[in-house]
Amino acid sequence: MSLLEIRNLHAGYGQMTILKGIDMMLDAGEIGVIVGPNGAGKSTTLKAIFGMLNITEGSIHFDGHDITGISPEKLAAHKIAMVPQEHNVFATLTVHENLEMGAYTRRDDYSRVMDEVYEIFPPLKDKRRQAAGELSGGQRQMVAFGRALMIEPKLILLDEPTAGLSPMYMSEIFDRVIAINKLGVTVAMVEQNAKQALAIAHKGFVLANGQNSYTDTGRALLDNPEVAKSFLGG
Amino acid sequence: MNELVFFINKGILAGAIIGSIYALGAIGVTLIFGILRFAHFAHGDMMTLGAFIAYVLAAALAAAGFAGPLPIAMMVLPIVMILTAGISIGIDRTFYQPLRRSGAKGIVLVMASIGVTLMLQGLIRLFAGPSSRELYFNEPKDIFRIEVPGANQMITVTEPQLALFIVTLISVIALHYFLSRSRLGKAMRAVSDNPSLAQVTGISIETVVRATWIIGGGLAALAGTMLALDVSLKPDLSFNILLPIFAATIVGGIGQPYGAIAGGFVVGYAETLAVFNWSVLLRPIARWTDNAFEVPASLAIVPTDYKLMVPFVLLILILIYRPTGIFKGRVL
Amino acid sequence: EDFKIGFIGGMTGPIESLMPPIVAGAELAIAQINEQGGFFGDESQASLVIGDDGCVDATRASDAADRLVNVESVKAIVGAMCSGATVAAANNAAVPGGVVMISPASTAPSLTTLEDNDLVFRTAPSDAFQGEVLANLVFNKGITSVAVSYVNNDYGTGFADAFGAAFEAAGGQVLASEAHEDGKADYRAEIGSLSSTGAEALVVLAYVDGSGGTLIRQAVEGGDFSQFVGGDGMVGNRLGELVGSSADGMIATRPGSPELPGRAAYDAAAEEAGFDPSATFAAQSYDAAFLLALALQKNGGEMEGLNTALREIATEPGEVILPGEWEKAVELIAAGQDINYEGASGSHEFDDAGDVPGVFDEMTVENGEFVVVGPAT
Amino acid sequence: MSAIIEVKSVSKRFGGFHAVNDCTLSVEKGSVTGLIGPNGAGKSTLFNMVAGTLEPTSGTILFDGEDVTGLPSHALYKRRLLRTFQIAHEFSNMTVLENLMMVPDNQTGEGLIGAWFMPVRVGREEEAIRRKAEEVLDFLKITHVKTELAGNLSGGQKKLLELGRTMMTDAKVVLLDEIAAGVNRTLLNDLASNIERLNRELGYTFFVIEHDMDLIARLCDPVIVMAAGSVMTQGHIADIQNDPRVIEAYFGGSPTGNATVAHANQVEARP
Amino acid sequence: MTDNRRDLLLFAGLGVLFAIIFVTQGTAYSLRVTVEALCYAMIAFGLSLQWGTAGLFNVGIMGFIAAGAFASLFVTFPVNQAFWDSEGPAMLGDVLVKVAIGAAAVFAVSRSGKIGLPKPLVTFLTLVTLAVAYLVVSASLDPTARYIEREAGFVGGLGLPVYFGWAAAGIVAGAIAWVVGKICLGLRSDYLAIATLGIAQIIKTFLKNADWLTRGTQTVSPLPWPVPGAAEVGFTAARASYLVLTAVMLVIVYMLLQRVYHAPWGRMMRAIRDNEDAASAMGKDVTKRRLEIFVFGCVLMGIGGATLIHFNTIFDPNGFVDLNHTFLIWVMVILGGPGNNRGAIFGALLVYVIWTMSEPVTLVIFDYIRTIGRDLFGWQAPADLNSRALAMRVFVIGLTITMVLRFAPKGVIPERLSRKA
Ligand SMILES: Nc1ncnc2c1ncn2[C@@H]1O[C@H](COP(=O)(O)OP(=O)(O)OP(=O)(O)O)[C@@H](O)[C@H]1O
Ligand SMILES: Nc1ncnc2c1ncn2[C@@H]1O[C@H](COP(=O)(O)OP(=O)(O)OP(=O)(O)O)[C@@H](O)[C@H]1O
Ligand SMILES: [Mg+2]
Ligand SMILES: [Mg+2]
Repeated sequence: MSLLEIRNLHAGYGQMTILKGIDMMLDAGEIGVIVGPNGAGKSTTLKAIFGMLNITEGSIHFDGHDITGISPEKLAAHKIAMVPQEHNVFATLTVHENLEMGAYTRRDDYSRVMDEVYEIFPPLKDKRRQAAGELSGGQRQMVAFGRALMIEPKLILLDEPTAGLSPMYMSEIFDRVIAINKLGVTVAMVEQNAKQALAIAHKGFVLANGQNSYTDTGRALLDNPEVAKSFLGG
Repeated sequence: MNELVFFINKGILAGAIIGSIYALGAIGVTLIFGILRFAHFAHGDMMTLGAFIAYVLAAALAAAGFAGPLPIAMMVLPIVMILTAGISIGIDRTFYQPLRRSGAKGIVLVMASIGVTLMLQGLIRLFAGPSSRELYFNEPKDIFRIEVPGANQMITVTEPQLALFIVTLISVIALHYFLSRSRLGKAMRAVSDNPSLAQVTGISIETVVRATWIIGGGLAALAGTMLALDVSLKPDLSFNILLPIFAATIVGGIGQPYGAIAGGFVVGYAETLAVFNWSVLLRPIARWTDNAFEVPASLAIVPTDYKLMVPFVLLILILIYRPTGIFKGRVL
Repeated sequence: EDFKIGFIGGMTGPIESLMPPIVAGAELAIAQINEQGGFFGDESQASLVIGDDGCVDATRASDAADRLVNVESVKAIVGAMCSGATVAAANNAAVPGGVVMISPASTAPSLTTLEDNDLVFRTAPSDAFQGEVLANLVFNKGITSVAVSYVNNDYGTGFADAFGAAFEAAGGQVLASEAHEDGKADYRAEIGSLSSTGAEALVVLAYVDGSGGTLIRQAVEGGDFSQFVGGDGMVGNRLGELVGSSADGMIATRPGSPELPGRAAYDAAAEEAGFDPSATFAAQSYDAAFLLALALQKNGGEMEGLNTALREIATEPGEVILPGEWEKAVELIAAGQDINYEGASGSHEFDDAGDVPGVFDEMTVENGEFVVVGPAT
Repeated sequence: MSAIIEVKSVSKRFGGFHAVNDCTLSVEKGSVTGLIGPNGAGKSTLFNMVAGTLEPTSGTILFDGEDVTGLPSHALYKRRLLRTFQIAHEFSNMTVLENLMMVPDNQTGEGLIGAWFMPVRVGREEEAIRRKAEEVLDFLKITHVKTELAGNLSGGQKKLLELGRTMMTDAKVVLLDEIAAGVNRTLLNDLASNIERLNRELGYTFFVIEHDMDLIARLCDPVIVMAAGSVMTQGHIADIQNDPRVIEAYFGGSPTGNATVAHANQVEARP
Repeated sequence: MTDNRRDLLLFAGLGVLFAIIFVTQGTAYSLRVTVEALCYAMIAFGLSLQWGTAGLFNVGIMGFIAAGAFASLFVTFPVNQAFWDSEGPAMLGDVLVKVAIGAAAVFAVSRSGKIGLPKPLVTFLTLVTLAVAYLVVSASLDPTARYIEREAGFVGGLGLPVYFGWAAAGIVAGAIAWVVGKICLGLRSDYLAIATLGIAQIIKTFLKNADWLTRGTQTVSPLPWPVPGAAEVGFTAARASYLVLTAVMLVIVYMLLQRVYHAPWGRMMRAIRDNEDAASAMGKDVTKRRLEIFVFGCVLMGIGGATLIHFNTIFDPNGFVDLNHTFLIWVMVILGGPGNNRGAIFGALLVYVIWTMSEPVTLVIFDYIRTIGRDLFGWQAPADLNSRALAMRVFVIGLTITMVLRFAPKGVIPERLSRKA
């Protein structure tokens, strides 16, 4: 039994179907990386897992529970966190409050996690009293990632977490993904920095036109010349 | 000295009273505006509704011979607030929630709230008729007169006015702390900022909406009752002061509790001081200087007919220099 | 056949709180007529068709009048209330449609000069008269300086102009005359500006149920004035509820006269019908409806020439008809005799413009209640 | 060569915070100049000031020798300076095609008189603009969404649209703010070729903010490094990558940012 | 095509509704409702343009209607010879000169930043100049006003034909909009709303209290009609010709609007609505364009207001109420479908019918309640049931509005985003 099981997923926005049969399995403790051209349906897949759109066919199971079409706010209780690709910070809330909101479902003391986030991203510490909307593009990404860490999730869904980050923080994010993964957190991430991402992935999924086109280990995908040419930029 | 007392009564206190009335209304408006992101036009009639509930309860209690240290209408306030909050949730369920669900824009909700306000107006008049009433039963309204040495006039405030100041101040501070410190308050701001992200972090939108209406409805009941205690209970009174309340909200900055009080006082004082007859203050100077100059009988900045214009002129001036209000409100 | 009489009132809008007794007045008249056998002794009943003018909304007023004239085909109209509404209703529907209107409440002097083909009448005297009477009354009480606060509409402005002119002509001083807006929560600023003039009395020309009551209460609470003066709009039991006995000694006038022979009959009928007989404009409204019914009876139910019939039944000479005496009137008319209605609010001797001369009560407040002192001159 | 953009001791303050602090730099006509620096260094803020979206707190900005400090952005557009936004600023309630078609200026149909009384001329212009827009869409490989609302595009597609708008009309200078972020690498290669072509053939000047070192290395010379609101150094990418200060502030240890090799090997080892 | 069919069906439904009204309420009255609805439709066009196309949150419609109505009154009302024979014109001219000088001075000072004065100082000097100008002007206006009121009542009109009046209504409303826009259009959404709301109150307060100019609350009537009135040719003929006139104007305006809406002009405006930063970066002069559309919209509002006021033949400044002249129009536009001119017409007709028909409908409903209550439960209805019923009129309106919105939250005929390839 995999931790996350997606079978034959069909989903879309309103009338329009975008995902036309996605299959995806992730075992506990794995890193899965989703790559593909722009508009392939990568973000849509993550959103579908998170109950944010109409699922017309197929099923999603998490940890043995059927979570197909469950509303997003319930998923936080399952300890699933997500970093959306766009609009991923509360622009009018301060950085600190953004992190607090990440821990909204927690009733215990989370100051330790908070300190850790500030440690990973020192710029956030300086800006903790500033509204997130006033941050630079990269700083926002840090906030978004930090926010997702706050519930200490079992499964974390990351939609292009490194977009807009300087090389230093890009590697920081990858390191962090590895670190939390080592603690047993399962990671599903969409990346355009595909080479680096696939390098750390246990599983890789290449999506095109709303369907799986390749599924393999990260390494194998990297080494597949076909994949490299059409999706990874040679 | 008399002139000074006159200025305190007719300038400072009068401005503060009307300012508090506007502010108290604006707190509720600014909350709903800030969190649910639409101008809730039915707030005025929610205020009236609250005041009516207070009236009915207080009248029943008064008939039963109940009496207490405060006016009955003030003592029943907690119950009134709860009832009004319940009604606002009901209104939201029936009229606003379906619109939100279908992804309607804020402006559609504004129009729906105009519809709701019309319905409330009809119902209130159907059941209570258009006449006006008093919220004081059996007990007289206390008037405090403070003597000032050297003056034969006295500084005057009434009991409901005093209560009004206190209630306004408490509500503003409480709301500010609620929104900026409490978990639910922050969640409310998060939802208003980015509902889908809020859901992703596990915040239930419905809980937040319900909380907003509970507080908003309660504040409306509070404002309506205080207003009715000070003036009197008329079906159209709150609706008539809805525009200045909105003005106060926006001048203060949308979603800013302190903005509500700043805006309320700006509008209130603008109205009051613009028509204040400043020659009153010149008279003692003239006396001391042995009438070195002649004091004109009336020296108001604008005649009372044009009083209505003043707050709006001021408002536009303020917005030109602070485009999102005094306290940097939200842009929706 | 039913005889429909229209009624246009400000059911919504600024004077809504004055309306219930005004409607009740007209309804009382209709009820009495129907009880006493209806029209022409053949059980033709009268009915009242109500429309709303929103008081300040000319479009709505025209619309309501138009509906009455063109859809309901009323024979005549009681209304409208606010003078602007009356003008709009007359110009747009009643006058082109040849329908007689009697307004029980439009007191603006400007109505006198309306070009109306002699179709628009009123049972409330023009404020031009009342202003003069009130001014003289106040001056004769020994008050020489006043501050006036009037509601900013046709009623208030017209009244204040007339009052001010007459008071100064009598030798008094109007230290300030300022308009205020109706429906606000707070008039302390206005009161402050007025009391800073040091006037002896505050003249409030507004409605007691609206801004007028609030104004006096806030003036009392602030201790700014102790002597108040008011027009007909201020007369009402509401004042006592607002300020208790603090306005005792207030001087006021209102159309009508205590010596009117018909007043007692009307008072009794109104008490029985469950509304306050002395409510503002209620008696005028009753009279308007009764007059129209009488005129219709006289005119054989025809609309053509109704205005002439109205003048005949309302003015001297003729056998006097008092409020409620419908049966008697019908008989007299059937017998071809001339009648003269002496109403609850006046004797309604219409002049050429359709106005009634001012007959006014002098009122004062004792223990929080308005009492009639006698005829004002 | 002469400078087309000259930034002279420009500062921008937000509240008490100096986002850009006494920054002086220039961009040579016909060059592809890179701008890199840590997150929050003030790069986008500088762009916003050059493009007229923000007004500098102090300092002067020259465009082609002319003082343009504080001019609104449409005035800079008129001088043929185009820009993209880091966070996509699409017209979300308009179709993708309309998003592109609105770009060219001096359209007859944009005036009331033209729209009312010159339908033929407007139609002719529209036809040409539409053809141009369709070419751009083809190039960006997003033709299939041309009638989609721009708000419904995927994150990467929005970035492409952002870039597409700068291709709708002639330009002297194009400011690109992180066009690579979120864009598929295969497509990015095509984009880079296109930038090179425009630069070479039509003489466009490009000023490029980027965190993707491959792209910077391929396109840009010189590269300017910003840190804490001012210019830290500038020069050829090879020198920059070896400058210890830049490594410290920007690359964080290794010049390519690949700190993950060790883990990658670990992944291999798992069953 | 399906969109068009849907619209056709909806308008057919509306046609049936009007047919029912014509049958039950008679021709004369129904014509009046129709004419007024068309006048409102003209105003709704203006708002649909401002909000639907450009996203400008104008809540000051009442002010522009009032200004337009006044302009038309001034141009068309018969000449008041008493005024022209008095000193009034000369005194007024004097005031106008002072106003002009004051305005010029304020303008000049507010531009003094150009010669290098620091901003706070400029602001301060501007305010001081403004205050001085205000004092000077009001000092000379007060006696003039009193003189005119005493000698001539009010200034009266120019006695020109009604069409000139309507044109003037558009021009004056547009001119005011230009000034307002210059000052306020930089504001965002709700802040702009409250500023325009304020402007409307200021305009109304002025018209209401400037007795020398407008007779204030004493009202001016009858305003002339461009076609023979009911007294001359009867209700039906008079209103039918007025109807034709407004319908023709409406059709012309509709065609003009459709044309620009589908031209690059409309596209540009929608772009500005969606994202002004991006539009500006794409070379569109956002401020100028917004001003353009704001003025254009207000011109329509002014003309619509004037046609409405002339139809009712009375100018009553008290009668300009936010509920009727601002919010009602908003409801029309939102319910009809913002950004769609057909939607604006549809909304205007539908909402106005609801607005007027609510009165008879409520009365009928309450009549039933009374009858049923009496017959079934022996309930004696309270005497004032009818007047209470009329208060319920607003309830019926409110209920209908919320219900329609609920089923068509994007408007009955929503904005059509052109998806054509
Ligand atoms: N509106 C604002 N209010 C306050 N601070 C701001 C505002 N905009 C930007 N800043 C601050 O200015 C600094 C520079 O921001 P800028 O967006 O220019 O960074 P950048 O160099 O583009 O970074 P990135 O590579 O992450 O996009 C940041 O620290 C940011 O927090
Ligand atoms: N809200 C929406 N409504 C309608 N269509 C949408 C919406 N969001 C995305 N789409 C469409 O769904 C398709 C897939 O979008 P998705 O965001 O999943 O792409 P993606 O693989 O994440 O691409 P990218 O790498 O560019 O982020 C795109 O063609 C897009 O146009
Ligand atoms: Mg994506
Ligand atoms: Mg940036």
